[in-house]
Amino acid sequence: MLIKTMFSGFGGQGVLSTGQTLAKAAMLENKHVTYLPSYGAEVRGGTANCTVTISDKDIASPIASEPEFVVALNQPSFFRFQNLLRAGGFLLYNSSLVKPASVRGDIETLGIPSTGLAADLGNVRVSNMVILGAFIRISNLISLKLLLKNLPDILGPGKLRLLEINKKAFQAGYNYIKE
Amino acid sequence: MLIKTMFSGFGGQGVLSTGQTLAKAAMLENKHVTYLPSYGAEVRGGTANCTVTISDKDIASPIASEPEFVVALNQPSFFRFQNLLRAGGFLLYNSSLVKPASVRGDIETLGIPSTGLAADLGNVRVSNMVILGAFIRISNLISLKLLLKNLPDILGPGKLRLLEINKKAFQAGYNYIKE
Amino acid sequence: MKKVYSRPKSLKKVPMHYCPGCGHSIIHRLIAELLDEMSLRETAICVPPAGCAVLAYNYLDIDMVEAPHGRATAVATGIKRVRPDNMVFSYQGDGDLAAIGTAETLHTANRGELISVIFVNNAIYGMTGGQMAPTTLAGQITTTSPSGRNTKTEGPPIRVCELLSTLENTTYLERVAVNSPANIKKTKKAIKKAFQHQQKKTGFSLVEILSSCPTNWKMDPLKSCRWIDEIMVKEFPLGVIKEVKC
Amino acid sequence: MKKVYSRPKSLKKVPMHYCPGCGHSIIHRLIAELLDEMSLRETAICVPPAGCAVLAYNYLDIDMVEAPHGRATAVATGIKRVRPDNMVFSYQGDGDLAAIGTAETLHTANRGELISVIFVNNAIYGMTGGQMAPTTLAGQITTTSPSGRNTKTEGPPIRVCELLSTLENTTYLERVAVNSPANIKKTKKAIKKAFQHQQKKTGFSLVEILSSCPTNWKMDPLKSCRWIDEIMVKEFPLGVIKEVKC
Amino acid sequence: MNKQLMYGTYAIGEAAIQAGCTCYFGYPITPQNELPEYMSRRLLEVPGGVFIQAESELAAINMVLGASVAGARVMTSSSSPGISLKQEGISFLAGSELPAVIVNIVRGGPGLGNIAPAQSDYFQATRGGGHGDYKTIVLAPASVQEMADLTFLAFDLSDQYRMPALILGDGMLGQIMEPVVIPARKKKKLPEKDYILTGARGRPARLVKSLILDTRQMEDHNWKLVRKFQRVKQNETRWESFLLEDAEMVVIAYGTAARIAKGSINRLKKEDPDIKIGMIRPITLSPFPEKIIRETAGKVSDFFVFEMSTGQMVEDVKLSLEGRGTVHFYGRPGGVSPTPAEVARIMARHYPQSKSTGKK
Amino acid sequence: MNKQLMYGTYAIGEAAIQAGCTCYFGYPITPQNELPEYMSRRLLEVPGGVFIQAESELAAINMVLGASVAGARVMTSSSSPGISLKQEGISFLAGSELPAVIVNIVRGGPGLGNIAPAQSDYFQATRGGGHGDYKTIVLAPASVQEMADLTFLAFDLSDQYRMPALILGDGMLGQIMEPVVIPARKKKKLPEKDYILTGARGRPARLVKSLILDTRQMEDHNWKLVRKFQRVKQNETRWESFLLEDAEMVVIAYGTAARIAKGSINRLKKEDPDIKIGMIRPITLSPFPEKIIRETAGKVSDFFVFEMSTGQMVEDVKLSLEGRGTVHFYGRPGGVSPTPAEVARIMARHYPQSKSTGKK
Amino acid sequence: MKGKILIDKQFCKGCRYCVEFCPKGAIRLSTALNSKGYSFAEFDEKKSCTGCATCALMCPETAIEVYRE
Amino acid sequence: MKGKILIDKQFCKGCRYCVEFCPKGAIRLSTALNSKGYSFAEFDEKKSCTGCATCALMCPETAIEVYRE
Ligand SMILES: Cc1ncc(C[n+]2csc(CCOP(=O)(O)OP(=O)(O)O)c2C)c(N)n1
Ligand SMILES: Cc1ncc(C[n+]2csc(CCOP(=O)(O)OP(=O)(O)O)c2C)c(N)n1
Ligand code: SF4
Ligand code: SF4
Ligand code: SF4
Ligand code: SF4
Ligand code: SF4
Ligand code: SF4
Ligand SMILES: [Mg+2]
Ligand SMILES: [Mg+2]
Repeated sequence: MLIKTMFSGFGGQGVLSTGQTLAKAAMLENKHVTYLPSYGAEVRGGTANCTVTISDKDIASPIASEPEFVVALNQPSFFRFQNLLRAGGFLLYNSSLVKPASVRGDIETLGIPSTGLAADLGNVRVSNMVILGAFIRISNLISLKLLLKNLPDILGPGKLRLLEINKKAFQAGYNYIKE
Repeated sequence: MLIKTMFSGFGGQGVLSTGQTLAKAAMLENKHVTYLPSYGAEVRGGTANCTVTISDKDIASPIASEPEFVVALNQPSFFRFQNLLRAGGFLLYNSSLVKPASVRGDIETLGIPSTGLAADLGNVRVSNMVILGAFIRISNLISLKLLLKNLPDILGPGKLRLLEINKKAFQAGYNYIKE
Repeated sequence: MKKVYSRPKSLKKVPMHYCPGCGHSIIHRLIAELLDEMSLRETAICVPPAGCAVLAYNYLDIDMVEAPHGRATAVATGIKRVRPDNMVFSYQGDGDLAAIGTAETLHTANRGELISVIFVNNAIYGMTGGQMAPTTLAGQITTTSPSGRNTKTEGPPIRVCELLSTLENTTYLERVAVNSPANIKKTKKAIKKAFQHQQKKTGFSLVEILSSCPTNWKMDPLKSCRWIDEIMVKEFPLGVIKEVKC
Repeated sequence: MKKVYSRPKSLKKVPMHYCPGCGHSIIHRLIAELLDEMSLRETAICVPPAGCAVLAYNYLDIDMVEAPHGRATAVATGIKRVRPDNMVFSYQGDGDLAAIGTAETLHTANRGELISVIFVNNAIYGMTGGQMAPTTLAGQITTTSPSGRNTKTEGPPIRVCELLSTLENTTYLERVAVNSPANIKKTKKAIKKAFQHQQKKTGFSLVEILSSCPTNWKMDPLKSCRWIDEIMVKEFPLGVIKEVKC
Repeated sequence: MNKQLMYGTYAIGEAAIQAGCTCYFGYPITPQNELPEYMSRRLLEVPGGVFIQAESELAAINMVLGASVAGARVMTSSSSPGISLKQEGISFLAGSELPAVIVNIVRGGPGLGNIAPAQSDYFQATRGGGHGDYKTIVLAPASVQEMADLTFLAFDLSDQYRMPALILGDGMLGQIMEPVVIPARKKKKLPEKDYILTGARGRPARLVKSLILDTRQMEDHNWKLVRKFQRVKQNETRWESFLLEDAEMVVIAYGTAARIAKGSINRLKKEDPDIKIGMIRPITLSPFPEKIIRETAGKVSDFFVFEMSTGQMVEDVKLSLEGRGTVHFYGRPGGVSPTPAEVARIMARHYPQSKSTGKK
Repeated sequence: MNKQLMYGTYAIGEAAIQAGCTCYFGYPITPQNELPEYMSRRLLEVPGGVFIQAESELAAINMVLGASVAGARVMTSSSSPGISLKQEGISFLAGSELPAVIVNIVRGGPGLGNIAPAQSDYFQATRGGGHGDYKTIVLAPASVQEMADLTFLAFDLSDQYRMPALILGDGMLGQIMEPVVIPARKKKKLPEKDYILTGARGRPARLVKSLILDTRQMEDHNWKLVRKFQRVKQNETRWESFLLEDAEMVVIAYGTAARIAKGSINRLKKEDPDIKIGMIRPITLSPFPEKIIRETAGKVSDFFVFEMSTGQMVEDVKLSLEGRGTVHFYGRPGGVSPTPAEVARIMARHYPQSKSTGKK
Repeated sequence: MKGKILIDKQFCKGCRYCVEFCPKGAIRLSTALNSKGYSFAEFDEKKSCTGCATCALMCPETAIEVYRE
Repeated sequence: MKGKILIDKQFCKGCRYCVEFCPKGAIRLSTALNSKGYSFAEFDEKKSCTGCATCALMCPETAIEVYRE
């Protein structure tokens, strides 16, 4: 098993912390994992993305060549990164911000109104965690239960006050798919 | 034929120009020639020396390993450089300034009071050219006649006013040996 | 209605890579306007830096050569000496000009090279992600001064114009800002003056421009304009620092 | 009779390599006297430069490390930060400190590193054979300014003390000379002051010493002492340029 | 310490701290800024900790020289152009026999290049980009864990042999996060630092320098450095081998390229279990593991070198083999990181025909 | 021009002037100060001549970059530590494909070293002491006459291929005087400089840079540089051979070492006329004359490499031979220039036993 | 004086400089996003724009053209 | 006050500083040369040296020791 997922969106949408959360959760399940942020001159106020690779063996290359999953938090990412996906890959997007136009025929797509769901929870900033909840449900890469258990470790002492709202966000996303 | 000669003395004694004069004269006789000045941090106000190599073939190494001749214009050079001479080599020195103590047994030595002779000519600064005249006589490396003929070229336009005094100096040294 | 303002010709019609509200973008436009107005497009040669403005060549439609980080004035010196009739200017950030390029800046100024320097002081290393710059303010938090710049061990911010003003061959040094309409107008005038000094061959000219970096200051653009007014100009007073008759 | 002057202990009893009348030799002796008098021999660490003084370690009997040309203050910074209780000083020529080392000099001073710099200004590159230095006087002929320094294209000589005095963290800057008995006494006092400032941790201290280079000035030693008085001090006025309370 | 998800740069930084590094001097450059940033925070917490963002890479490497001669464990880091600027200083460190750890997170070059991962500074690192006859130790990690482990090693080797040790990473290793355990420092018995400057209290004055005007002495010094490096070669050469036993072809790659190559080999094996490709991954690039490569040449005739450059380490492979095998080279310079699939394709093409399985 | 007795440095300077060099930027360092000094005088007489004693080697190499991109023929010079400081700039010149002539009068290293002649910067010169994948042209004169001749060549090649050309001398060649004839410039047909910056009058704006953020483009650029260098290799590789026809052993040496080695061969021949030692003297160190060496390996089994270093070019000899012969090495680093007699002694020792004459 | 402006909404990055500095309050930020994801500036025709060009002077993206009678 | 000085003639490089600056004219340069070839300074016992140490202060070679009653 070796699964690559790319998270992408605007700089301010918490794209990188979404990826890191997934990576840490996978690590705490003793999986092999790499997290690779994109960087570069072109990032200046533009889009951000990162790639999380999860495997049960050594990971050869951490870069997102033909990822299995793309999670797109905004419109430009939706367009740009669906092309990277391997045939049969899965494109999950924030349907609150993304209009799912012109999609490749050989991939699966699913929208989830994560900004909306986050707003319902009272904090649009956890929109990224909502979508991560949904992603976990879809990908089955890690266990939500363990994630919730390990969450204090994952957030770290500085962000413990966000524990509850994050938990709710994960569950909201997870449950949205269930429904 | 490949003959190395080292000229040495204090910085102010015109050691380097003596060597260059010999080298230029040899070049104008179409000989192969290299001129190598010594340099280095230790030169600061101390001794100066240079090596002139004259040959009828390509010159492999311009450095003064085992020179045939040493021309010593002061006491420290007399001591220091006689050790470099090859067995059977020749040490010519300015007897006006050098006391010829503790000399190797396997070399020839000759003193010439070049400072004195130069003073007689009315200019102690040509002491170096006096000794060069003597050197030419002893070494037979170049022809005095050609040197005198080529002297304007050798001195260059800037120093033509010194033509006559230099000629006299060469001859004084040359003739001193003859006597 | 008459068109009273439109994009200067010397500014290529492409979106810039700068962050929203970044001062670099405004300064680029001012330069382009002057290239048009002073008819300099055909003689200008610009030396952009390593820094956020490294891609300036994508925007300004003039001859350009990229310098290693900090060496723009040395490169400009080489160009100007070979082509004394061209308008040669460098465009440099505070890290570029006042840290790694300190020696080149000072000696180019001292030699009085007939070049102009557009010096963008945003008190931070923009391009590399917000490290402390030589012009970072006392107490300012950056990614490499996590508890705020300590002027006792890291030194106070360097005032480039004041420092260079002691050198005889600097003939025009002004500090301006691009945080308000009035200041932007002054900035344009100052750059124009610098170019004129170069044309008249008076000496070395430099315009220091206080410029916002909302991203690394972690402020929204408007707040960063205010920060320049309220905080930054206290350390870096605006105005002509030195001018000899042109 | 009582011995009232003899060779300081910290000055090794070996002949120096300097030319007759060279100011470096005098300065070495003054430093050695102070090392003795201030009991600094056991805590002093000196960073000599590439320059005529590169062999200073042959003469001063204290711990030393050789710096690359121009980088002595950076090296001294590294040492002092690790060993704040040692007396750390660099010894640098004008080429070393004010040309290739400009950035290091300026930023070390700006950071206010608690080191002392002995800056030997002989208006020439001594070691390499008399090329133009950043402090070479206007019109002065050197091997690389064959028609005399042209201040329009090569810039005027740089006044290091004045330049550094604008930096907040410099706390003691004095210019002295070693061309007469009175000046030599002042030089010794100035170096002592610099060391005291370091001991009191006030900030960065530097003593600029006008020093003769008879060889490359192509003057006899006495003439070069007079040249300092008559010509050099006009460009480089003697005196305390800056001192904060110690 | 527990397993943590850590950036490669942070792993170096934390390992350095644990190894007793108290001084860091550096200048920002992508893609390694996270290392100075980390050090600026961490060294605040370390007693006597010194962090200076220097005015330039030149200043930084010379502050390193100062701190090293004062006896501290000291580190600097940069990326390609910045490392070029440090070459004079590195030559001085080597000449003065001073320890220091220097990290190069290589990016695409030459010139300003780009900030993507590359391996094009191999020559500079292993052949002495600086002037004069000297070598440094060069360590090439291939994972975040190894970035930590080799940092400990770099400090120890550097102190033990009194020479600079370089860690040659690349933009990929600098940027990724991976799980890592930062071990506690195993205190090795190292020679006492009897050369450091502390002030000449109760002992003769000390002198550290690289100027040796006497040419004979300088020559002795040069040969001494050569002999020292031979000792390093004998004692400290490190590599990892993989499936070497019955290999028909041996891949040689380091760092990120080695990870990719390993992935390629696994792919090929999955497609065709009879395919026999082994690998040697140099961990010390300098000293280069030439002995194992030469020995392997007795059994294997084909060597496949893969580098993220136009071909640099391949020279060391050829020098190791001296004609004893066929060397195939595949290079992707300029910041391109090819996929394991792509490299596998090329590998397969070079797999010895007669020995290829199945399709015979 | 007539035959003159000239310093090696002056010969370079005068040849540069005759070759149309109008700009020199440099910083003093022994043993090459006579070159900037000469240029400071001579460029006063050249229309548009520019001489700047820069504040540092870094400033100098970047002024070179500026003058080059402005279209001038431009030169800089230094010696080992100063050349280390120029490595970033050289990498930028190479990456930006800008011509420039860079002279290194090598001295003993590493570090401050000494000012005696050495050949220890061979790696730095030929392997790119700077970062990134690039090569430069490296020319190695062995006499003052050749210092002049190769200076002309350096300017032409540098312009023709748009890459920096290095002249690698040593303290000996820099300091000696020898008779030399500075020829008039033979104007070669060179490509028009259609990239230089003159202001965008009547044409689109031009851009010269080395930043290429797109990794695929950067890779293309890297391979383009490789192909360009292969053209240089094909067309411009130069060497001198000597008594190669019936040689039993071939000596390989360059520069001052080659002169000494030639003297050694002549000595041995004089002692024993049957002794058959030939020589290959690389004139271009980069590109290295590997073809002639490889071809010679068909006839000769023993190669004797002599360098004034601990052994650097010897790697290129081995890479050329790939095991096709026995390589003997003799090195004298640190500024020592051995005598022809000494080197002859060592040569004789390695002369193939079975073939040695007389004493059989 | 009467004026109007044209805003290139694809160039706009929503920095609000024009909004803040327009003396007539004639510019506001959209609720919609442009293709780069920024809320962009919109001209309010109803306000009495004088064509003073202050907005263009401030605009970092040179996204504004100004017209005046 | 009465004084005297001792000059180490092997260290002296004949720069004349002591000669020039001695207020009592008590130092002169030798006609002989030392082993490095310099005319060296000689103390003239007959002059009224005060032991003021000015000569030592000036001497670059630290070649002078000063004694005073
Ligand atoms: C030799 C070298 N060192 C470091 C860098 C990395 N670098 C690029 S730009 C920059 C500083 C940017 O700050 P500044 O000059 O203030 O420009 P800004 O981005 O703030 O406009 C640095 C350190 C480099 N490219 N080259
Ligand atoms: C990188 C480098 N560049 C150049 C040199 C050569 N160099 C040695 S000392 C020196 C300058 C000497 O002048 P200064 O610093 O004024 O000292 P002085 O000899 O006059 O006391 C130079 C250029 C060097 N050693 N290293
Ligand atoms: S990082 Fe700062 S300086 Fe750079 S583009 Fe963004 S706002 Fe402008
Ligand atoms: S060259 Fe000048 S500075 Fe150097 S030792 Fe001689 S007199 Fe002193
Ligand atoms: S032109 Fe003036 S009034 Fe009109 S929108 Fe712009 S700033 Fe406002
Ligand atoms: S100033 Fe320009 S970029 Fe900023 S909001 Fe207005 S139109 Fe948009
Ligand atoms: S001590 Fe004074 S009086 Fe005596 S010799 Fe020296 S300078 Fe003259
Ligand atoms: S001052 Fe010293 S060196 Fe000079 S002449 Fe007098 S004793 Fe000799
Ligand atoms: Mg900045
Ligand atoms: Mg000097």
